[in-house]
Amino acid sequence: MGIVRFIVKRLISMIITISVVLAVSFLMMHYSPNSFFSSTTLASGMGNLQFQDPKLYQQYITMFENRYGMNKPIYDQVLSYVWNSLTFNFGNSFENPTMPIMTQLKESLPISIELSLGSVILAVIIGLPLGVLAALYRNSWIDSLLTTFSMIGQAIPAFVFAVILVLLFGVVWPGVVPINGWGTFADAILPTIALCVGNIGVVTRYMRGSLIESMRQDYIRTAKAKGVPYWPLVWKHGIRNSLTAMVTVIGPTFAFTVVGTVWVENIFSIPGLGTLMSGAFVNDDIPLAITSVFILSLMVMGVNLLVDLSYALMDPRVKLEA
Amino acid sequence: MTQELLRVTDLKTEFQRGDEKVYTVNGVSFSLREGETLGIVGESGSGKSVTVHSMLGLLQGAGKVSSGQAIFQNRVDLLQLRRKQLEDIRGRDIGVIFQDPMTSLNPTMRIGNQIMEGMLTHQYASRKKAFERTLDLLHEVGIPEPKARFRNFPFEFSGGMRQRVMIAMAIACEPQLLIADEPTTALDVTVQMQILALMQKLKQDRKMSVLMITHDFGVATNFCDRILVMYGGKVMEAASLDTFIRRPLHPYTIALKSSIIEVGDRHKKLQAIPGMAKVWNAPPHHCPFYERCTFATQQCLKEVPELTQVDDQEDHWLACHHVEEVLKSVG
Amino acid sequence: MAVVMTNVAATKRKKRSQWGLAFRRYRRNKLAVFGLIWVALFLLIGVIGPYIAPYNYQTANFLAANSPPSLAHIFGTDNLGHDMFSEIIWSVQNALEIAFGATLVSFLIGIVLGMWAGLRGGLADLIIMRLVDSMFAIPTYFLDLILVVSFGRGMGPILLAIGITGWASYARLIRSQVLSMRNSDMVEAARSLGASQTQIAWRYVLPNVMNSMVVALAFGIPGDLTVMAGLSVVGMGLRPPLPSFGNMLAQSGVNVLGYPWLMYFPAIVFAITLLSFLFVADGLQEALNPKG
Amino acid sequence: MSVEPLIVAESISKNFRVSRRTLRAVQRVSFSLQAGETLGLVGESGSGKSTLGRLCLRLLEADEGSVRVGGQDLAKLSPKALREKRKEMQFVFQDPMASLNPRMTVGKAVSDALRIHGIGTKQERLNRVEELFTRVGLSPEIIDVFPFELSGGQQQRVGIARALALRPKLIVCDEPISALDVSIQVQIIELLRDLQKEMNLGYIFISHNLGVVQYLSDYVMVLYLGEVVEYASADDLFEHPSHPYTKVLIESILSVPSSDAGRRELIAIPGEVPSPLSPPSGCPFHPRCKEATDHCRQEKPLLREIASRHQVSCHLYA
Repeated sequence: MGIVRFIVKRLISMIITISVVLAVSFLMMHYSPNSFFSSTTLASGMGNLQFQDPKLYQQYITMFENRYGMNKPIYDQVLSYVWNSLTFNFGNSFENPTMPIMTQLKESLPISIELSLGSVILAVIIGLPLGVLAALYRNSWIDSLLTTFSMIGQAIPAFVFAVILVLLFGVVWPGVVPINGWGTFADAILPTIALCVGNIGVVTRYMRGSLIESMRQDYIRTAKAKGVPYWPLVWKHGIRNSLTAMVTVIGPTFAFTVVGTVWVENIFSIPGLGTLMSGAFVNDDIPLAITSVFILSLMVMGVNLLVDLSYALMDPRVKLEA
Repeated sequence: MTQELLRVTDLKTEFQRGDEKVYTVNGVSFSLREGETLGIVGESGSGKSVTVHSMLGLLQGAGKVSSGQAIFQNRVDLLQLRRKQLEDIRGRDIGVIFQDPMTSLNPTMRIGNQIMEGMLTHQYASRKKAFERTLDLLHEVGIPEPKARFRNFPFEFSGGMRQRVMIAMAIACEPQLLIADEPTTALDVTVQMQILALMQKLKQDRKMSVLMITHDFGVATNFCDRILVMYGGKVMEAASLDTFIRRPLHPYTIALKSSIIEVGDRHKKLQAIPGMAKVWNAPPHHCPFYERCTFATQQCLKEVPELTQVDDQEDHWLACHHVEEVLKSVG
Repeated sequence: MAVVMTNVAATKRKKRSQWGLAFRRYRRNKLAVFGLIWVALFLLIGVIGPYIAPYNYQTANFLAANSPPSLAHIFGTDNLGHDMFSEIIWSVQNALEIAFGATLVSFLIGIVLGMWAGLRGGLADLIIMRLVDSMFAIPTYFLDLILVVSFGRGMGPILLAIGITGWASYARLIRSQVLSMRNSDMVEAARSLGASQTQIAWRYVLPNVMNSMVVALAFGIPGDLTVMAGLSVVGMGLRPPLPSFGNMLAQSGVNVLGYPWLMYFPAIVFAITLLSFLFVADGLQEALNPKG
Repeated sequence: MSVEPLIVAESISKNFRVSRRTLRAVQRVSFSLQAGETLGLVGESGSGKSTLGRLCLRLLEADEGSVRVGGQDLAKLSPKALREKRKEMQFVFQDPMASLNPRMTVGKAVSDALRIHGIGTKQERLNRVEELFTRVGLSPEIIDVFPFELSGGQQQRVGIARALALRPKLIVCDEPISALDVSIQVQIIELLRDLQKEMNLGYIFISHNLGVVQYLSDYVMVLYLGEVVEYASADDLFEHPSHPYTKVLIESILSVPSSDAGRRELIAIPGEVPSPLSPPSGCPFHPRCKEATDHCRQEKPLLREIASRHQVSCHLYA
């Protein structure tokens, strides 16, 4: 079957890509000026545990040395690191040696997924009709308004919107919706808006262009000549054909949103994977940092795979050949 | 005398291109009788396609009909209809075939559905009936294995087969008038022959009127009953086929006919028409062919010649100030 | 009669170059003109900023910490008593250095690899395109983070990090343009005249891909500015005391409840700057590729 | 005759790889042409006529066979020598707009031919361009105009001027008039014919328009799916078409009848040109041929001479 082969091929190339990224990251960390995978970094990472409980400390040191194979040849270290990551065997973090990284992921990842996926879906739901509107009323005031707004949304990154929202709902209208934390539905409102604005801009702009392009095609004229009324024409021949093109923009948009989620989580103090990751980077907790990158990247790749798959299913001309 | 099906009077269409206005159709009049096949012939930019697109409300871009009438079936003026009323006529009473079968079919829709769409839109048949009829149509236009082909997409067809699909689509609701806009231009000669033969058979079986737009004199003269020659957005000459072939009177028609190169012309000296067609940024206030015409005089520069009947006996119309001189020169 | 002289209306018209036409189309777009003015201003401040800034970015005046806008500090001061107006001016310079520097690095890598893939084809093409696909598979921002961690958080390392991760889209664009150009009648015509590869590349291919390159570059700059500031948001941007928009914004998030002016000015200047670059890019796209 | 032909093609073939399949574009085509003569190549889409035209000038590399122009085997020339050789052989394209650099004025487009070969000073080149423009019927005033500002006919004149700039002996014209209006077509054809007489040019004229091919050519080669089905002098081919496909092609031409009654009956032969990716076995034309036998289905006919300089590839003439 074509589809199965397509998926398998894509999965293999995904694994290769991510392995290369992991290996390169590991090597860079290894050979960087402050060489993260060394006993000294390890020691400084664990702070004064060395003096509080020398025995436990030694135990952790051994654990990390074994895990990252610090005394083995470099290729061995890389291979085992990549293999462990691919099998989701992440071990513990420097900062929090008692806690397996997996446990931390289990708490934070769902939040990031909810935020990023939710805002992309919402953006599509809002952006598509706006794009259609702008395209059908091309060059009218609605169009210029929507186009300008979508450009603003596209240009200004999520963290600027986030900061503005904090100002608005922290200073101007305090108490209307919560400006930090996570747990209730209300908590999700501001971060989702911050993430959505840009995505709505992208979706609107792209849909507009795509629909204008479809409506210019000869087959639209053919359908008109058949007597197909305006709205069925727009829907069946215009929008449907531009949706196929639209799907391709979802992948990059999602990738961008995942990055935006990292920012927004930091600003709204949401305990998601983004916050976890930036904490790890700031504190030189390299195992946790790279693992977070790995997981977030995997998420992006997974969505891209789904996008390509649905594209292939939607457009009969695209044969499933990766 | 058969009934008149379509009468177009003084049709004018202009386009806005950037800062400029382009006058594409500058007062076209003609009529088409039931069962008749009329060929509109002209070079690119003559306004022949725009004429029919204007009539059907299919103008693209910034095109606008500025005046004229197009009376269909002696009852409605196509140019005055509301969108909804025009949609009822398009596809049901008037079927259209376009030039490029590659781009004129929706690439993501099964061809069967594209053929059925018109019938369902006009409630011409129930879904089930429409399906059966589609299979019959596919068979009729010469597509083998209609059942299997129904579910195919346009990209799975050759150019000739796609044009057959276009034809099936155009005749699905048994229209009285079939408009074919350069239907064979994009096709190879042997395929062109197939498509023309098919169209001729369909036209005879159904007693359809056909309006064929083409730049190819060979196609027009072998397929049509009457010929209309356009230049610069105006009708230069209109005549029955026989008159057109044997006694064309407009200097443009004569020049154009003598510039066709046919097999057997090997040792003939060709007569090129000097100059080239121009783009009208203002409505023509002289004969459009003035610059290229060997008979041109001051009169041609001052007055636009009206389309007038050559003599009462004949269905032969001409827009030229110099019929006498032309007659003398042809002998 | 045989020789036909064709009259040409074109000569009678005022001679217009293509750049002239493009400029006229650009001028019609009000937002693009606004963007261009702002960008020009931004560039100017980037160059002369250090001379006009009332305070040095390192000057901390603890006595005036967290003061609201006043005549002495028109944009107020932050918690260390830095003058926000001066900080913004210094940030413009840093932003420009990184944005233009990083974009240039990406652009150069992209041009070289894209040209190579497009002109050579075969294995080189396959490998480069696989690399491009991989770069697209993972958000490059994460790679930037990893690079910054290992290179350090200075001006150079950040510039380099953003530069060497941002080339993929340029490479892809150039490759596709080169490919379509390579099979075009125009290049075949040049070849049939006896033009060498270099002559074809310089006189035929390059002038025709220039437009889309300029547009892509214009779109790339605001993207790089965003990434640079985004690094600060997670605490991995330019290491203070070097001022940057990212740091100011990240800081203001924390202090916004008490000292909102710390947010207004950087956010507004940064947002308008990004928008202006986008307006310019959009205007260029419209002006240079009128059909697209 | 001892005169060396202008161009000799010997059994040239070209295959393309299209998504892991082989497209047989041109198969074992041979011909020769003297200076001042025209060879017409006709065929429907997929016949390989354009590919053959490009092979003749080594704009594409042939897989097999050789092309000699002025006695020199093109395949044996070094890249540098080939570029030098290109002065002798030029190409005129179907779509003049696409073949001109949109960023060069038409004057530059023509003078670039000279510049590439380092011919003349700037002023000399300019003079030559003006001379060429006048010769092809363009006003020298339009030297500084960009291609998009000209009509199709004018663009094609620029294309011809460019081809003439290096004083070639051989020009391959690939459907040079099919994008043009009828009245403009005649202008261009007359121009090409006058130029040929004046400069003793050899033409390889590719077209799907049989009338035009007959008008201009001394010899005509009919191609079907990359193979030569018939080759003869123009008069001979149209008076005595021998291959069933040639007959079909000629029958498919719709010419203006001499009277109402003289109209052609519109009867078509069924089928279309098969995809060159999966050509039929045996004679490529057999699926559409009225006279096909089992022999035709199994065995490919060879091209053989049925009269002086009249070759046919058909079992009927075996």
